[in-house]
Amino acid sequence: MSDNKITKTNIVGFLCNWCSYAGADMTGLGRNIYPSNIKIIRIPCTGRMDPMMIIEAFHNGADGVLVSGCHPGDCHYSEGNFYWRRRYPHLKSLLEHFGIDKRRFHASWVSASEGKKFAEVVKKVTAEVKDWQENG
Amino acid sequence: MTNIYKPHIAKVVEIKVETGDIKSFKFQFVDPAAQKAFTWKAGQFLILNIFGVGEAVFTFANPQTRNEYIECSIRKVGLVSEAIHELEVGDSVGIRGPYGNWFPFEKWHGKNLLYVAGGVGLAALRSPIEFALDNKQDFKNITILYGARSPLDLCYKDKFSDWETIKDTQMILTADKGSEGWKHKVGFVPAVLKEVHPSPKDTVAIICGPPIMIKFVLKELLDLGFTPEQIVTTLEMKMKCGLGKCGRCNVKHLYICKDGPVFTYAELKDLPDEY
Amino acid sequence: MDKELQELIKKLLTEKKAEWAVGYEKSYDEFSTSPAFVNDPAAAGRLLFNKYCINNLGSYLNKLKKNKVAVVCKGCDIATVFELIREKQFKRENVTIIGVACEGVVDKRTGKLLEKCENCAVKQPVGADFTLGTAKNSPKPKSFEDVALFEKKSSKEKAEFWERQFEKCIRCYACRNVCPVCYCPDCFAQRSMPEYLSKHVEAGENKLFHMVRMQHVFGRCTDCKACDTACPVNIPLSLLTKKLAKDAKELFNYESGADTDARPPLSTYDEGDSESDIM
Amino acid sequence: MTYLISKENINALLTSLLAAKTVYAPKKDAEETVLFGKLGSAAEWHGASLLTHTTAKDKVYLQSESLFKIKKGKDGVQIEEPAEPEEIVIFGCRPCDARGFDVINKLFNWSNFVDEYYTKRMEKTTVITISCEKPESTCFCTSFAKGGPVNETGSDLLLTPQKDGNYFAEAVSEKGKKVVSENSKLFSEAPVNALQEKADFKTAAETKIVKKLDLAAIKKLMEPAFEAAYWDTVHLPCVKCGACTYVCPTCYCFDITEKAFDNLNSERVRNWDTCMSEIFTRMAGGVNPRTDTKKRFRQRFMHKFNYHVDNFKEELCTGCGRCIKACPVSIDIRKVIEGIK
Repeated sequence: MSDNKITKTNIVGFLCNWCSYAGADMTGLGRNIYPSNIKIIRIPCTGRMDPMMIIEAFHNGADGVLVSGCHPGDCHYSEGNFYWRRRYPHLKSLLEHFGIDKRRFHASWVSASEGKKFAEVVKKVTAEVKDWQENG
Repeated sequence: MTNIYKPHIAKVVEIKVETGDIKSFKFQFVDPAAQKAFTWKAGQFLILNIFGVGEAVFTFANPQTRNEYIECSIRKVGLVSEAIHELEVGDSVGIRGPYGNWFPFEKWHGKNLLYVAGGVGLAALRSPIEFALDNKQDFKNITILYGARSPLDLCYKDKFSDWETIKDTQMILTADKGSEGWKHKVGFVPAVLKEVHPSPKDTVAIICGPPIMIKFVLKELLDLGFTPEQIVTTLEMKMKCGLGKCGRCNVKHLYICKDGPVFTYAELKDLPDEY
Repeated sequence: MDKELQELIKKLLTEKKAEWAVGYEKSYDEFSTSPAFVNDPAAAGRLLFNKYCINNLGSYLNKLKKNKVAVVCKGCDIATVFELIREKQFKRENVTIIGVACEGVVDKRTGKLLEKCENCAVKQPVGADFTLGTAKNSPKPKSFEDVALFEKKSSKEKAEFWERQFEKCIRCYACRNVCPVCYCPDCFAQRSMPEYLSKHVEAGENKLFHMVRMQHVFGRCTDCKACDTACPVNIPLSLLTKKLAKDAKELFNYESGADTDARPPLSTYDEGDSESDIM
Repeated sequence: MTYLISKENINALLTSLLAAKTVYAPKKDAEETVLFGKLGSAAEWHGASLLTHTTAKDKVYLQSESLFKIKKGKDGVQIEEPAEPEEIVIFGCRPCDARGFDVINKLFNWSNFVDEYYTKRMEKTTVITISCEKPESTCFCTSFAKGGPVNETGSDLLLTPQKDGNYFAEAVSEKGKKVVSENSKLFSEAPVNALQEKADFKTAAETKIVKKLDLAAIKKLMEPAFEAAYWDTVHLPCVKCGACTYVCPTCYCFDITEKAFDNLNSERVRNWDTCMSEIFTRMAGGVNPRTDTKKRFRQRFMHKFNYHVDNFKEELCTGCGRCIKACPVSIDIRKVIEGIK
């Protein structure tokens, strides 16, 4: 995204089916407002999150990526998010090395009941991505 | 200069399901003049473009004597063929060609023709079969031996009765495994060929099918007394351009797309085993 | 050392301790060597070892995994062999590691000593079945200075740097094909259904390839520099592989190829793992 | 037509060419990679007569070339062909590179099919070659009938350095003559001893080429050697990357793929391909006549020095030696074909 005029902010959200996806639902039910920049893709578990899909998302023009799953200890498959918790810092560091700013890639834990938190997370991610877009 | 990679735009006019994974498509050019100018000879092939997906090589299923449309029978195996199977009547495709050499029918006047086909291999032989039937006066007896894994896997079932009614034409059908109501032969093509025992005298054998069938049919034919010059086949090879340029169908000094795909067994014997 | 090496391999082949021996031989001039495959004891005389023996022969073990193989390894190459054993690509007992003491190898393109050889702690090989020659290890540890310096750049500068590098990339896949741990029989880069990577060669697609490859070898790459030295257009891939080594060390205190029983960092976890950056 | 151009005027010639056309010449970057790059000014030209890392082939036969764009709409499918290519100059390539164009020109024009993408681009390309002063240990151009450090095949203008640093210029084609006539002020009459100097230059350069192969004899040996046990072991070091074929001035194999932008728009693209790749001959459905790495390795040499000679009466090789240098495991093409018994 090299052109200076920023028209859109596209964020891809990979949400785990059991917690964060339900949490995003809860956000709507609780009438919490969050930026519409995020496009949500449901995944079975953050442990299933293939780093290649994140790289592809950036390659295909995503400005930001958020991966969100269950809190540690609450994984539906007991340990999926523990694996993700290792993949995330490594991938973030590697992407940063390739020039994909660390403000563009985030992870969060959002449980099915944390609708409010999900809205906060999306707001924060959007603000970070916009900060990168505007201030470089 | 004309752009040799640019296809003619054509539309799907008819789709017919042949077997579980084979469909036949009839295409007609959007430009009727181009359709008229587009002529080919039995044995040649074309390159079909599915816009947004890519292009792939297929043989003509209909002969030049029935050229008001272009027909192809396509088995679902890869990226492009899968997209073709999704096509509906009225969809646009691109066609470029024709490419390659053809069956030398002019050399075969006054001879018997023996066609041996297996599975989807009949798609490549339908064009030469129908060409010969349309010019039956030039040839003596025509025998068509066709086999598939099961009766359900036979292509062009509706054509057989038309073909058989033509004078001195014989159809022999076989299935590796029969099923209820199957009145024809049961067994592999080479075994049936041995049983039928055609005479090599004044006969040309034209074969197409899976490699394993070709291997054993060749052996039978040679045992029956056919010479390598009397056996003709058409090769399948990965091709991209059809123009003798992209290099992938290169075997020895030949480019299968340009110097083939029709070869006599005598010619093939000299080629290394890389096709 | 050459004489000693030839005698040893001759002996191993004669005694059927190995069916194949993989070593080095002279190539087109005195500054170049090629991998040599020897199965006839009489042909062992071709083999040699010198500072131009840059290839990592460990990568050939995947090809000969059904055979008993003797392989000539510099100290650094032994990490590759161990990593492949850890990945269960072949059995330890089928491999005879012939360690050769090494004072560093020279890049045939520049004539300079490889950067990794400057602070090398395995000039004298460790873990080999036979060791030939002696060399003095560097007292200084491996330096990550260049990576650290690059990390200080802004993400924009980094992106521009890689853009310029990947514009040069011709996607010959030399980096992937020489890589000992890139042995997938059906690499994502050549799949057509689905097509992860287009065959179109341009900086963006090339970058995608390298990003995914680097991610795939994280925690497995031994930073052997085979890809870096293989590149026909001198893309500094070392800057990436070294980053992987640095991250593995800093994030997970892990070093590839050090232990044949280890679990690589991404295929295990610890309940106490840090999560400072997760919201 | 022969002339003289002084070393000072070479830069003036470059500046003059740059004013009218895109000029590609060897450029060196921070990683010491020397590639044919677009020149911004004459000063960017990396003067020394070097073997660039990749050839100038990709300036005429693009590594990824858009054949046409496809737009699907209500009124059917529109095929949009690309704009006409621009005029370019390839400056400062070696004779072996220039001859590469001569070799692939034939291929792109044979069998009744003229490839207009390549041909149009070639027509608009002027090749200005500098005779090769420093052959390397990998060079073997003198093994070819039309090869050699001062050979003009494929060039439009051939510049041969003289002892005093000036260049002896030979306009080989109409395009070459046009360069001279449009810049006539920069060229002067060739001195009488110029041809003698060129002959001396040639002798000096040729003595640096250590290997000369008898390619006719090798071809005779290759024909029956297809099944030879030699191939079983000689391919073992090869890692089957495509470096050798992508840096080659004569390798031409390609693939045609489609790049979809969205449901309605796509682009048909021609990409270089390599016979070393496993998927090169793999058919949809998985059948592959050359699965074996040995078969692919053999195909490359057979094609270059045997099959291509049958069709075109010349080898698919110019002896530039780049494949030897680019090979990650230093496989020497000369050694491989010489070893055939």
